[in-house]
Parts: sequence; C-alpha cells; structure tokens
Amino acid sequence: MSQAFRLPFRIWASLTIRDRLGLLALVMIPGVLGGAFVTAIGIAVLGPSVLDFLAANLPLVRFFVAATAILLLTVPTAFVLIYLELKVIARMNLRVGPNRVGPLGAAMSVIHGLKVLSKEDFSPSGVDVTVFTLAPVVTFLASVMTLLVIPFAPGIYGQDFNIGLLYFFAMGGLTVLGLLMAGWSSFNKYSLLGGLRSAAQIVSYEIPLTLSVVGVIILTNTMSLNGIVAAQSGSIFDWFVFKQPLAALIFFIAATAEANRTPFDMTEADSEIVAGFATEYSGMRFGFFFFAEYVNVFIVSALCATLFFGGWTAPFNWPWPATLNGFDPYSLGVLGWTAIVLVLIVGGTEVLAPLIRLAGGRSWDMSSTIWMAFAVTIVIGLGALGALGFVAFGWLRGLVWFMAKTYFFVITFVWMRATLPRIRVDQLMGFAWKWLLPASLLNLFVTATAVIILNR
Amino acid sequence: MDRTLKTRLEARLGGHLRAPVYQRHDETEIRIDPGSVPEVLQTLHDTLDLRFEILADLAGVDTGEVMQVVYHLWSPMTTDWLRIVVDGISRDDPRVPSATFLWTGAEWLEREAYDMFGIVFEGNRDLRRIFMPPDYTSFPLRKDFLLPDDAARSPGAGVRHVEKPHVTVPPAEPATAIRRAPVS
Amino acid sequence: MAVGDRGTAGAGRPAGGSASRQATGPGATGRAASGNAPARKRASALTARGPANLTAPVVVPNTLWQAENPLAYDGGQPADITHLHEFGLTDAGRVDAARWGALQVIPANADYILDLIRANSLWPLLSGLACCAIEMMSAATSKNDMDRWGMFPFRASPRQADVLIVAGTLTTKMAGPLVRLWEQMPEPKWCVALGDCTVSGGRYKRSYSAVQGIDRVMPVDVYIPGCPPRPEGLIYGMLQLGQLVKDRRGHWSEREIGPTVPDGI
Amino acid sequence: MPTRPSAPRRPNARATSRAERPAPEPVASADDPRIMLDRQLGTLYEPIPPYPTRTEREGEFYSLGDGEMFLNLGPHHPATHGVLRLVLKLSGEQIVDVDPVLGYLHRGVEKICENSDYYHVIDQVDPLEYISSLFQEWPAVLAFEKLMDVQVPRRAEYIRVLSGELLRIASHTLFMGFLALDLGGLTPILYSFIERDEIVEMLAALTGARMLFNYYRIGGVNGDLNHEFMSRLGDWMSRAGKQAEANTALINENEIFVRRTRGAGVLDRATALRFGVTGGNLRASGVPFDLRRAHPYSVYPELEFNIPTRDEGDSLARYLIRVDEIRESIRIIDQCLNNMPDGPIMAKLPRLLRPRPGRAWGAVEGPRGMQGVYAISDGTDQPFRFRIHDPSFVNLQTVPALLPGNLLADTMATVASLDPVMGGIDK
Repeated sequence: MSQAFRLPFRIWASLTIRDRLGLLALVMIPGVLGGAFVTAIGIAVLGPSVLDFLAANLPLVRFFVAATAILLLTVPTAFVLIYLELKVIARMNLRVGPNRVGPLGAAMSVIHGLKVLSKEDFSPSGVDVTVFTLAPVVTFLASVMTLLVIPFAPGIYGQDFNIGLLYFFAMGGLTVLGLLMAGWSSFNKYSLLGGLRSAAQIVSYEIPLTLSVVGVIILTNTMSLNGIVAAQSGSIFDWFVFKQPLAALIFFIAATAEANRTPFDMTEADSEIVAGFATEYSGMRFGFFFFAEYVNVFIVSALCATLFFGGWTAPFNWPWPATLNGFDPYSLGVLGWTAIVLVLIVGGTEVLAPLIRLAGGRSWDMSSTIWMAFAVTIVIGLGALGALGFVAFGWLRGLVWFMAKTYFFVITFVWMRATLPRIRVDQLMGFAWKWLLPASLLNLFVTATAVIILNR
Repeated sequence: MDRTLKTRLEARLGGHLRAPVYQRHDETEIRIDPGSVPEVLQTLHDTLDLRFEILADLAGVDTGEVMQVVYHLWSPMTTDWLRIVVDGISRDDPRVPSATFLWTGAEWLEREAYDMFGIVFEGNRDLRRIFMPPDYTSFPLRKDFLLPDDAARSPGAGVRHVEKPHVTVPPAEPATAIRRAPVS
Repeated sequence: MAVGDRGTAGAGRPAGGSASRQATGPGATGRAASGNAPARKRASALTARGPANLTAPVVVPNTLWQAENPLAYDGGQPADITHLHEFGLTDAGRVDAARWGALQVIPANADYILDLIRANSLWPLLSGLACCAIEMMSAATSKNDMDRWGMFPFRASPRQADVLIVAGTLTTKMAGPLVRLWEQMPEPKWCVALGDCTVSGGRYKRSYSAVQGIDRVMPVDVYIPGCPPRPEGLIYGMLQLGQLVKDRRGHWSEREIGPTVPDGI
Repeated sequence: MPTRPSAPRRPNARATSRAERPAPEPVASADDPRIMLDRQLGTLYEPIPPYPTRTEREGEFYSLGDGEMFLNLGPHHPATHGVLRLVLKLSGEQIVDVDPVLGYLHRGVEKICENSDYYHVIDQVDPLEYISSLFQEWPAVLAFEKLMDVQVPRRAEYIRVLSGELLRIASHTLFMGFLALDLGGLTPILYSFIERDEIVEMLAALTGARMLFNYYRIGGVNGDLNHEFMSRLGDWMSRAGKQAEANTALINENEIFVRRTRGAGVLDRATALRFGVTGGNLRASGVPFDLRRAHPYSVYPELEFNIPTRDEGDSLARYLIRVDEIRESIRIIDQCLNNMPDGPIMAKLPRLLRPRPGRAWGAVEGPRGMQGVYAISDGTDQPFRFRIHDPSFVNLQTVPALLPGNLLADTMATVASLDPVMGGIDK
C-alpha cells in the first residue's frame, strides 16, 4: 500500500524540470478549459439571481471588497515605509543608504521582506508554542483592521461606522494584546520585560489619546471619520488643528507612544532589552511584527491627517469644477479612453521622433530614437492623464491630498527616530499621567465650555 | 627622587621596614613583611605628611622562590611614586592581609592577583576567579606555568584548555627555565 | 581572503586540509587527534569511509611538539564543544526545509532567486568581541557605508541575524556563549572570521586562554585577515560572502568544523 | 514566567575538601541560580563541572528574595561595549544588585609579554586599550626607559604628546557617541565615527596603522612627522573646534539626554577615592587628579592647559568633562605644533636590549585614567614580570556601587558614562 502510495512521488522526482512543466501543462489545459465551460454555463444559468443577490446587499459586498483590498495593500505600504525610513535616516546620518538593489535601492525593503519570509521558521525550546505562534498574527491583524474605517478619499473607505473612532481605538488597543502574548510566551526575560513595558505604556497612553479626540467629537457631533472629514471641508482654516491645537499636539505625542516609536520605543529598546518582545522571534514571525510596526506608523499618521488636518480635503477651495465645463470624463467610456490613449501615444511618438533625431544628431540610430520618443510620450501622456484625472475625478484629488498629508507625518516620525534619544520608563509614565492627561482634560473642558457658550 | 620622603618613611615606619628604603628615578621603594601590611598602609594613608591617598596599583609577583605583592601609591605630598614590596610570601601557601579595609578598589585587584598567582588575601570578602572560568584550577602567571613554544603545534590547542589542579610542587626542574629574580 | 568552502577545492582552501582530513578519523565525535597517539588515529582513519569524513575536523596530528610541562599546559585535549559534529553526522541538518522557510511550496528551480535575495540582504549580528569590533562599526558608519549592500541594520538578537561576524579574539571562556549564539541563529546563516585572532589565533598563538582560530569551534565561510582589517576589508569580505551565497554554498550542516588553516601558520 | 526544571547538579568534590574559607550553606541543587544562569548563557554543557567554594559576596548575591529575578546582560549584549557580562538582580525593573563577570576577553597578554622581548612587548600591549592604543604603549616605553636610563629626545616627546592628544580626542568623541547610542540616539555615534575616522586616518599616515599603531619605541618614536600627516592635521585643525562644538551641540541641549544623565549614577568624592577611580570619572567627582599635572611625565610641564573638574559626579558631569578635555587637547596640539623642536626622534640604543636588573613603574594619563606598567628586569632580553594596570578595570569596579536603586534603562547609560574598554579590563 505504502509503496503504491509513494509511486507517483517517485515518478515525479525522477522527472526533469521540463518534463514536470509539460506534465503540469497536460494536466492543466483540460482543467482550465473545463472550468471555463462550467463557469460559462453557471453564469448563463445563475447569473441574474447572483446579480440580484449582490445588488440586494451591496454594503456586504463592498465590505468584503474593501477588506480584501486593504489586506492586499498593507504589505506594500509597509515596504514603502521601510524603504523611506532606510533612506531618510541614512541621509540624516550623512550616509548613502541602500543603493544597490533596484533604482536608488528602492527594492531593498522588498528584498529584506522576502529574505525574512524565507528564513527558517521555528519556535525555540521552552516557549508556549500556541501563544508564541498567535502573537504576531494578533498584532498584525489588530493594526490592519484599523485601516478599515480610515477614509482615504471621498467614497474610498472600508466601512463607514457611526462609531468609527471608537472602533479605531478598540482595535488599536488590541495591539498590546499581541505584544503581551509575545513577551509572555517566548521563554525569555528580555521578552517579558518588553511585553510588560508595552502593556504599561500603551494602556497609559490610550487615555490621553482618546481624551484628546473628544474635543473633536464635541465639535462635530459624530464619531464617524467621514463625518469628521466632511466637517473640515472648505478652506485650510476649517481644519481642527486650528480649532484644537492642544488636542492635536497631545494626539501626536500619544500616537507616537501608541506606535512604539522613538522616543517612546521602550518595547524594543535595543540598548536595554535586546529586541524586546521580538527577541525570540525569527523568520516570518518576526516579519509580522516588523510590518505591524510600520503599518502602525502609517495608520497613526493617517489618523492625524484625518482628525486634525482635514483628511482628504484640499487646503483651499478647488477652483475648477469637477467636470470640465460640461465635459464629463465618464461619458467617453472605456473604448473612448482607449482610443484617445492610443492616438496620443502613436501621435506623440510620430511627433517626437524627428525632434529627438534632430537633437541627438548622428549619435542616435533609428530604433533608439523611436524608443526614446515612445518613452517620452508615455511619460508625458501619463502626466497629462494624471493631471486630467486630478482635475476631473474628486476621489483621485482626495487620495493625493490624503497621501501627501499622511506621508508628511510619516517622515516626521522618521525624523524623530533619527534625532531623539530614548526616554526612561518612569519618565514615560510620569509624562503620560502628570502632563498629557491634565492637558487633555483641560482641552476637553475648554472645548465643552466654548461650545455651550457659543450655542447659547 | 625625593630625599625627604626617605627620612619621613624611616621615621614613621622604621620598625616595619625589612630593607633600607631604595630610591631610583622618581620611585621610592620599601620592603615589608606580610604581617605588617595593614598598619603600614594605614599609616601611609592617614599620616598628615605622607597622605598616600590613591592606590595606583596592586600587583602580584612570582620570583620563582617566593611570592611578592607590590603596591604603588600616589601622594600629593611628594613627587615620587611609593612602591611597597610585600616580600617573603611562601609559594606553597601564599597569604597576605587584604587592603580592602582601606581601599575598596583593591578588591578586584586582589581578585586578579588571586586568579593569576593564587595569592590568598585574607579579609577580601569576594576572593574568587575574576578572569579565568570558575572551574579553572591553575594559576597562569606563576613561573612554573609555562607557555608552549608554539601553541599552534599542539593539537586542538585552546579550544578548551583543560588543566590539572595546581598541586604545590617544589620549584620545578632546572630543565624548565625558571629565571631567577634580580632580588629575592 | 580565504573562502572556506567545505573542502571542494576552492579559493584559499589550504592543500594540507584535505590530506589531513584523510589522516584524521571520523573521530567519532569529530574530536581532534590526540598528540599522544597519532599512529592509532591514522589507522582508524584509513579504515573509516563514508560521509563521516565530511564532518570530521581538519586537525594536523601533533608529532613534533610535546608539552614541556604537562602539568602546566596540557595539549592534545579534544574540544568539548562537539555537538555540531554530532549534528552534522546525523542527516537532520540536511533537510532542505531550513533552506526554504515559509516558501516550501515554490519549486526547487526558484532556488537561485532566493539565493540572490539572501545575498542582497545579509543582516549581521551586532556582536563585537574585541578590537575588530570598532572597525566593524566603522564599516557600518558614514564613511564606508555597509548599508549600501543591505548589510544593515545590525540585529541585536541572533534570532533575526543572518551573518555572524566574529570580530576579535575568541577566548576559551567566550567560546561557549559564541557557539550558543551561532546555534540560536536560524538557517540559512553564515559566519565571517574578522581579524587574525579569529582566523588562526594571530598574535595570541602562544596564549593560554585564546582559541587558535574560531574554525575549531564553528564553521567559517569567509576569513578576513588583518590586525585589524580595514573597514574596506570587511566590506570586501562581505561581498565575497554574497558571491558565496549566490553560488549556493555555505550551509553549516554541510560544512565541517576544524581548522581549515594549516597549523604551521 | 514558565519555570524549566534544571538537571540535578553533579556532586561537588572540591567544595568539601576546601575547608579553609568558611562557605555559607549551599543553595538547593535543583535551583542553584548560577546553574540556571549558565544554562541560559550556555557557557557550560552538561555535565556541569563543580564550582569552587562560594565566597561571602557570592553567597549574598546569588540568593533571591521574593519578587526578585536575575537578568544576564551579556557577554553578548548590544550595549555592553564588548563582552562584559553584568548579572543583574532585579525587582521589577529596579536594580537590586549587580555582579559584573569579567574575563571573556582575557588573552593572557601579561604572560605573553613576559615571554617576548622588549621590542615585541610594545606591540603586544597594543590591543588592550584598543580605542586609544598609544596610551597603552606609552607607560610601557616609560617604564622601559626608566629601566635602561634612556634619555628621550625632545622632538620625540613632542611627537608623542601630539599623537597622544589626537588619540585622546578620538577616544572622547567615540565616548560621546557610545553614550548617546546607549541612550537610544542613533545619529551621534555616526558623527563621532566620522571624526574618529579622520583622526585615525591621520595617525595611519604617521604610524602606518589605523588602530593598533606600534609607534612608540624605547627612547623615541618610530617615524618622524611626514607631509601627509601634517597636511591632514592642518586640514583637521582648521575646523576641529567647530566640529567638536557641533557634535556636542547635538546632545548637549537635548532635553531627553540631560534628563536621562543628570543625577544618574552619582559617584561622590570619597567613594571615588576609595575605589581608586582615576581619569575623567574622578575629575567629574571633584578631585583634580590628572597625571599630566599631578606627576608630570613628558613635556607636559612645558605646555599650558587646564584640568577641568566638576562636582556633581553623575553621568552628565562625566560627559561634560570629556567635552572640556577635547577643547584642552586641541589647545595642547596647537602648542605642540607651534614649538615643535628639531632634532633626532630616537635615542641611540643597542639592537638587543638587556637592561640591568631592576624595577620600574611608569604611568601616564590616558583618556580613561591612569595607565600604568610595572616592569621587572632580570638582566635578560625579556621582562621578568610585566604588570599592566588599566584604568577601566578600576572604574568598572564602581558599577555595583552606582547601579543599585536605578532602573534597568540606566544600566547601560551609567556603564557607558564610565567609558570602559573590555580589552584593557580583561587583559
């Protein structure tokens, strides 16, 4: 029996690579064809009812789509942030930073990620394996799920809870659970210290973080982030950073501590507790923590931009109407846009090639001239399309503004990391309880009083 | 060299000196017995015209026949280094009173001397190996602890230097080149 | 720059190594040949064949030197750190899972891409033993920036490091902790011997407490001589290591432990 | 924290036989903390060899109160400046007691020096003080010159002072960087290394090596000032002061840095003297003890410079002392360049040195304190006894007195402010 069971594997092992690929193709082509046939039949038969079902509960569909998109976009975001940090800190250190892999070393963070992914995956002796395995997942998911309520642009958000802010803080609070699990489960005193530090730190900074936002909630009468952004639409002076400066400051400080960033990176203090809660983690388990940290940075920056800096709203009233003097970009449809793009590319190449030939003189042969013209056309065309879309589509405009504000805060975090030393644990706690909490209470009191007086 | 220091020393601790005060360059050297270490150090430290406050160094010396413990002291009252040679310590059972009652900093220096020479400082509350592993049993800087001519020739050298317990051997054979000390 | 590549005749591999490996037996736990009875060891070695020879150490048996005072210096004692040999004798280390990590599903001809990835992100372990550590830091700082090749950040925890740069003299007291560090690093991992003391004992050949070359206690991929080598030397060695990784060499379960440097040096 | 059963301890034969020192009753073998420490550290593999009898201090340290735990810092730790191992007894994050364990870098240099001749000794002592190795050669050549009654040419003395002060600046700059790094700041260490690299490249032009310059000779120095060194030196001196100001300004006004270091690890005057602390750590405690003035040894009497002292004795004071000493060193370098005499750089010496039997003690003021060498000659070409006194060894001894009561985070800051170099400590 076992021999018969092993036989296919032996055959497979005896084949060469080309034979294996051929065999795979032989198996897959009929499979694909049959699958396509069955799908066609299924669509023909069940199509209408499925469409009705989807149309019936659209929010559910939207939710699933958004969740999938967020899960897919999280890791690339982390990669971008890691590369940003590598380069910016390197420049601040008068170094060059990664510049060998990819243009300007842009692929370095991806390479790091893949390498971490391919390291040996094991749990050391003495650890509580279940908790040890679950901890990175909890941390990562807790930070990813908070992305669900952030409005990236008008109409582009995962879910618009009316308690979105509450949901955000609840999910953010779950992060400490993962860190605590990691610190406890890995049989290591450094990890234990790191986990407990993170617990104390995050728990005590949750309070000023939440209290500093209450002022905004009072002003807007809503906890939905879309509502808060909508309340700030208009000119730059409608942003809450001007109405609630103290709250903005408190929120930024507390958010830094919430994301475990310097100068509050007690939990992975290199020079004190070796790597904190992640000391015993290797391979992809460590990678999860690694990504979660940077996703946290992104989320915190995004929330800063959303709450106090107007989210996706432009800092000034956009002069042009969303539709260009009656021309509706949607009216052309896909075919129209494709035709336009083709004509632009071909025509641009035709126009540019002689110019480049003239400019380059004899140094350019024909093929390189045409390729050059093509590339230049593509660049110009993409820029033009981007500008058109920026003018025409409100969501693209909002996305651009939102990302600009978010990455401003991301770079601020990186800057702080390169500059500031780390503060001690007791100073951390004292700062939270002696300064931030009274300040946030004062801010709340002043705001409430002002609202009552002005409404009367 | 400071001639007045010589007279001061002879005046203060004449009874303890087992050899005439010896001066060369900027160093003044006295030789005492192990028994008289505490009062000599106390006198040197407390007397107003000596005031040797800073313990510069504490070294053990193995002359081949006897052990020595050498203190170097610094004082603001003189331009000389004072060297105290505690002489005549037996190699088989070397024992010296500790100086930690006066200088806490002597503790590790004495630990080092114990680690390298096996000199037992009575009164040191933490006299254990400081450099070699705790289960190490021989004393490297003794003169009967010879380095190999070429350690590289010895197979597996150095990976874990397994040593025999230090039995109190008589001064080793003339074949093992113990160089006689200039003074004894 | 000597690149120890597991005995496949390669750069810097001394010719004496393979011959002496024949001379040394399976050495049951890969122990060094004792200087007292070299002849017996040879006989047993000639009878022994098979994969054991791959993991046997390369130790030139001592026929010339006798301890002048065996009471004081007892040469010829075997290493008591032999678990790496025992692990190598088993096939446990030869499982390719360690090589694959979470990417077990990818067919084996994607291996080269993995090696390219690994060669381009070698995270060193932040562990300095002695003088060379300063030059190691200097190689990571602004003037000559190792980060350009992705050899940064220096990880503080061995669980997340790829390369163990042994920078400085390894003493017998530190040998145990260092081997423990090496074992705590996850596969695939590489070891770089930085400086004369780690390559062959260097100026401490005659010391009573220094390990005569770290390849007596752990496998080494790249040897960087110099006392200390300049930071450029370290960077060159790390680039050599990257080449060695691309060539899909240097997995310690396939490497033998023992001095790959002839003892005469 | 999950507890792991530890293997039973092997019966200890020697502990019973050694009756001379009274030992406290041994801890139950099941949970001997030292065994558990060694298991975590991995220094020993089974079977655990027997320990010698425990001393009084060991007995009081390796016994846990309730709510206390041991924590191993090192020998591999990102911030222990080498292979220092600190066994901390913690309650929560507060340090109850510290037991430094040394010897992980013990290379037996003294024994090697006693077996190599006088020329090689100077090369052998280099790696001890590996951040500023010239200050390890200086006392050796000083002691040997006393042994041989050699008169060093004045130009050689000036060159020694010049190179030494340059290296003192490099060492202090690195100290600042390391202190900031242990406090969590990433950038200052890189700026410090830029400065240090300039200086060591300059010295490499003079001596031929970047770190282990084998430069000082008995009766002089190895090579005369050359053009590349002088040009690099002039280039560097033109902005040395500004550069030092810039590097220090990066952390001096930093609120976090000041709050972390002020009042941390206070070492008062009496304790410092009792411990025999020397160097900047002693001057930070208010004792103006600097061998360059207290026991002048080279051409320092001809040079004018101040001995900065402070009274606080905390980490911040130890840091600021270094900052001031950098300025003073720049002054000294300026004077050396101004009145650098002409003449030979080596005294006439035989090829094979056989000094008359005698004893000599040479001590200089290194960046970390008093570097001393006690050499005994027996008439052969090798020193009969070569004793190296290292300041870091004595300064580190104050750690058990400084740390208790502080937090875990202060450990590295305090140790870094003492500026130890493990090569010198472990010899």
